[in-house]
Amino acid sequence: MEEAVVQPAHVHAPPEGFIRKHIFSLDHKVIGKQYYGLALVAVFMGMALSWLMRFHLVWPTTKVPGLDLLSSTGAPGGVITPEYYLSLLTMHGTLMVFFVLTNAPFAGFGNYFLPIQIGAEDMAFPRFNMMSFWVTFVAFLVLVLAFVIPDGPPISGWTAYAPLSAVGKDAGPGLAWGQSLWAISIAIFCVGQLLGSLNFIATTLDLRTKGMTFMRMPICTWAWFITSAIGLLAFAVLLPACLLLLLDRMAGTSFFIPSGLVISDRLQNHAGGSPLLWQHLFWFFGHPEVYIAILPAVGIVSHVLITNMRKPLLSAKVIIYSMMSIGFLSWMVWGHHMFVSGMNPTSSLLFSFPTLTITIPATIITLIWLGSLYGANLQINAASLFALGFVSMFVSGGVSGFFLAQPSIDIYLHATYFVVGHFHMVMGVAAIFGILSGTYFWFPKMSGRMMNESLGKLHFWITFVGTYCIFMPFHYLGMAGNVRRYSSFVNDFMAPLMPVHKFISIAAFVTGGAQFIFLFNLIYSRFRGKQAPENPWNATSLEWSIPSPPPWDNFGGKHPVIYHDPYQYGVKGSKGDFVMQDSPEQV
Amino acid sequence: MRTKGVFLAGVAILAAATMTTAVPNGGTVSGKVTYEGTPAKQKPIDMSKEPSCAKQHATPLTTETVVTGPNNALENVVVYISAGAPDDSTPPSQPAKFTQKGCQYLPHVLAFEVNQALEIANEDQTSHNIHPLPKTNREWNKSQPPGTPPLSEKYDKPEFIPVKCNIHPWMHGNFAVLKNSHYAVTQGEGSFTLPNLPPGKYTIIAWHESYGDQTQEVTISGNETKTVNFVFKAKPY
Amino acid sequence: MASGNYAQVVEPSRFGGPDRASRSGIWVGIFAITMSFAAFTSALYVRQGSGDGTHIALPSVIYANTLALLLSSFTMEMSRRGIARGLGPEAFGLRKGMVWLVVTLVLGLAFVAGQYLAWRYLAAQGLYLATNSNSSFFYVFTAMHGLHLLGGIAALVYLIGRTAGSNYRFRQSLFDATAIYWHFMDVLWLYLLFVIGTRL
Amino acid sequence: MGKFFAVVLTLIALASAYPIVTHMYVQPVDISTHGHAIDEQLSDTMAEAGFAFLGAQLLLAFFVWRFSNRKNGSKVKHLPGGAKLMVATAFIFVGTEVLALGVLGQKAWAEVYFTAPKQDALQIQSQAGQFAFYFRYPGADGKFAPLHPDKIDEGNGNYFGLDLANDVEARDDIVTAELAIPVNREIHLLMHAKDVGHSFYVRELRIQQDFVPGLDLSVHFTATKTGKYEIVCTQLCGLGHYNMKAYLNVLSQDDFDKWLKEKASEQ
Repeated sequence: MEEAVVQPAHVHAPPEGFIRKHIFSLDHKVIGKQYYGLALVAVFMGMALSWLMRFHLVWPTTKVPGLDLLSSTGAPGGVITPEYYLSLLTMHGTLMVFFVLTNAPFAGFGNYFLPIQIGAEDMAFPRFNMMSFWVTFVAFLVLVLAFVIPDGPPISGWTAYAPLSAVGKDAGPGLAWGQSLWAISIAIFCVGQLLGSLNFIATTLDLRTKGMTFMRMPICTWAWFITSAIGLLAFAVLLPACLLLLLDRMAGTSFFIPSGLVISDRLQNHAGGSPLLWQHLFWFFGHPEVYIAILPAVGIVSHVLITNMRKPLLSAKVIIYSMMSIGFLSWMVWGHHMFVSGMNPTSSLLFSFPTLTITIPATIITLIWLGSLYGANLQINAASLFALGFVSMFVSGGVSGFFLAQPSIDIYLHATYFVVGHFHMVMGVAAIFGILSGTYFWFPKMSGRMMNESLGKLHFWITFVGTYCIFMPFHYLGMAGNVRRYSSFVNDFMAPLMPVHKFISIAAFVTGGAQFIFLFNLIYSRFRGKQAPENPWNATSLEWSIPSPPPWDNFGGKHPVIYHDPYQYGVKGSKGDFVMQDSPEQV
Repeated sequence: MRTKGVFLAGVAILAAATMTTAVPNGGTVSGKVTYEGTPAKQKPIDMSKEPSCAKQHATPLTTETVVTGPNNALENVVVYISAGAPDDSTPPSQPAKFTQKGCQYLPHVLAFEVNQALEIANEDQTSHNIHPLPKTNREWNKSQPPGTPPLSEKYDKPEFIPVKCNIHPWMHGNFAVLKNSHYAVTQGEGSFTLPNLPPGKYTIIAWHESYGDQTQEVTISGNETKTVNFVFKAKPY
Repeated sequence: MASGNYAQVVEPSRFGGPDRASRSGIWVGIFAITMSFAAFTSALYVRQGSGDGTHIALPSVIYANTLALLLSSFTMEMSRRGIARGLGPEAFGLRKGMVWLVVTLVLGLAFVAGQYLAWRYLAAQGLYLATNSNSSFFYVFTAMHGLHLLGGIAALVYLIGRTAGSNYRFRQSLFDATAIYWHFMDVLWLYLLFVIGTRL
Repeated sequence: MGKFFAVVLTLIALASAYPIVTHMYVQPVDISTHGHAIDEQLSDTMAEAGFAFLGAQLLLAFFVWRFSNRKNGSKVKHLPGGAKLMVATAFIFVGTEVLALGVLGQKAWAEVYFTAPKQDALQIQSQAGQFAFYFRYPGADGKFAPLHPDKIDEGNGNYFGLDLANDVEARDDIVTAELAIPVNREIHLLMHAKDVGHSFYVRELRIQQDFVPGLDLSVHFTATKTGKYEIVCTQLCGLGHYNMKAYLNVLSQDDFDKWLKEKASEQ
């Protein structure tokens, strides 16, 4: 009878050798770092692309030295062509949304800290976990391959609206192999995310240690749990969409391509497809994706704020329930991206109401944060500054959503820079602030060394002011009707807006430059930073109960036992004003 | 006028090209291309979408699918020798020049040889896109922002290739990629001359973008000059 | 359900434990797959709005395949029971379970082969992937289901390897997970058959 | 440092609000009969959103100023009312806001989309293609001739694909590159996409509507001021997207008739 019993798969022997330790590792911590590293590469690529775009918009005919080496047709003599601008735009969006905003806060930090925070020695399926990263990595390679092929990167935007994305080379450069690579890459990416989400859910359900009831999980664990549920549905829909798109492109089917299209004087040989079908499938993924990016940040920021306020939130439960309802509502709102796309006007209203309703849980979350700040003993450090910055961004990005949620206003603002300002604030910058806050907060645990605080603060001030300088004016441009996704502003009415664009571009160069302070800080502290103690922030959750960096099996072969809610701050504890989750002492 | 200038340049290149593989004082084929009937009305082009081009044309340009001259002369007809003359082994060294000026292709029909360098320049203040639509040759589709160096391309198979600008839908032109140096593109008078032909039997084809092509046989002995005329049937629609 | 019998791999110190995890995992996976096919189905409905599809006469081999798959689900269950008992006091169950497992594998392969025949049949009628929307969806549905089933077959092969291997060492939960997945493939196919039969 | 954050955030909040309050960048004057509803909706929302924005940012700034880096051992306090108060506030304020805006918005939306074009509305067909708009007026027979995509010949000015050779009715259709319309007359714009998705956006008209290939969409509107306005494409349609535009030319009825006659002669 004993024979049938073997070691559970999750208990794996300490890894041997460099490859097993650092490359094809089964250790969730290594995989988490790998995701974070990939996101880091992607974010700097994406940022470089946005620099080129901002440069081209304000100095359209000025040569970018050396750019013609990257693409002789895309930038003849260093001058960016209209199609290459769109390539930059598409790759910027794709890299940022998929490989940064999905990878870093969710897959990266989630992988590293979710098992630790619930007292597990690893994810439920370490092999799936490893696979999910390497699949994602392949997706990344496939995507960036588009930069070097003669056809060039795709030009149909990260939303890849059909039929532009489906008809192939006739519709323009980058739409032959470039677009195919894009679709293949995203399809692969979906597989990786599905494996990851599955892992997160199973782990959270079944590997919680003794005493770790659901309501005793830290808020960020909850955020990752909810996010993985959202991701599971979202990517399970995007994957089929990409497959159908590939079939239209490569097998001559007509899922998204209607009859009688004449492109570059050529009558296309397709019949009966529905362009709106792609929009529905895409946005059914696309809107939840916004929350896949933002919810982990919400969790991380709450976690960081609580620790630095030295008091629990007014109610963690309320935040958790709010996140759940946001996740739930995110499934009924995708149509608000299609108000002017010829969808039945009644359904526009049906999509508008739940969208507006999302502001309620979002407001609750914000008010809980604000209300909790009252009477706090707020510690100011890089981590908490970025967390506070996140709260501010979350508000700024949130209120502009209020406009776009209304079909009637969307008639005027749709596809203007107002939209660009909105989603960059709320899902771009805000999520990035969450990532940075988490980085300054958890770096000591992940690397065993402290980050340089003064550099961190410098990084914050430039980034905080800079991002407002970049993204607030976008809203004003939108109010004036400045259309997005234009490679240069040839319209008469846009001429007077150029000064604003110049201001934005300069702000973008400065803010982007500040990110190199962060990069330097990251690398410098990794090797030269001062040793980090086990619990530098006097925090209560489990990750701070183990050495920095944690051993390969997290808790040294045993499972911790949990006695408290995650956030026992502002109490009389033996160590100070807090009591760790796993300490048996009474509060 | 600028247009003429470029045409003359074109003609000069033709002459030069002809020299390279020419037999001095050989025979000559010359003639006139005309049409009968009513050609399609050429419509004025509204360039208001591209002010920098619109203001270059005092009177709006018209479409150029059928360009006619006095007494039924037909312009932009490529007259070339399809059989009888050997393929040109070494293409002329001078590039064939194709210019974008005032959102118009100059010349509207550009004839050049297989593997001859093709140089495309943008003299406008706006970005142009050059998208030739070949059937047998390799297809490419490039944009040319103002102030960027001329594009250089070549084609390795003989073909008549329609050219369009994706940014300015009205801009249409034609490449005539030919096997040998014995060709001419008719101008205002509709006349053409194919000089320096060694004695022999030739198949001469006249090609027009709207009216297709016509073929005639001609035999040259010594340094005589034969006259060959082509007449295309024109329809109003 | 079976895995309860082998509580020793489940550490009481925690919720669920790794053995539960692989079963929750498979359910979560099933949920995701269901979602994907829901997306395919909705695509079908939207796409048929423009009604250019011509009705497809289903090749009869499809029904034979269906039968094979249903049977395989039954044999899978027999095998699971057998092995389960085998781990208990009467060890003879193991061999029996093994036999059933192989039968299941054969039936699964038969189904895949049968589906391939169905494709050949359609192709013979000049119905290819890109012929019209209905043929497109027929190939997409069958291909996607086929791919997922191959995944199940891979799991079966793995199990047979482990079971036949040294001293029947394997994780009961993995076996249960495979069984659940296999049954799901069955249900999924019945659903697809319904859609294909009624809509295409 | 916390106080510094408070100051910076306050400055940012005020600076962000300044251009809005001073109407530095606003939508151009409205020339449509329905636009006022959209504009009102926009300014209502701006008021409420602005209030929420400033309120939240300044509150955040104040709390950070007040409660950061207090001397060690200072006791933490809890907000009277706690979470319940917050939830209640959110539901009461935002809830009513949502309802109010939702309902009002419905009105504005309905004006554009739930009213049928009048019988005497002037029908004009608009075709969007890479990368220009073209417009078609029915001509003398008052009928739009059927389109044949295979007949499209842009080099020849046949942008729509009219079968001029065989279809006599097609010969009187008037095809133009600018959209001229008579003032104060309802226009029923039939939207046709030649290749990929495009969009029809005129800021002054407060109209934005996608062209979806394979879908016959239409919008109807009435322009109330004569003048030239820009029509731009707002749906990413390829490399020439930025350059895809045309002019909307609102003319008096007489000028419009003259214009149409002149264009007819050019066909």
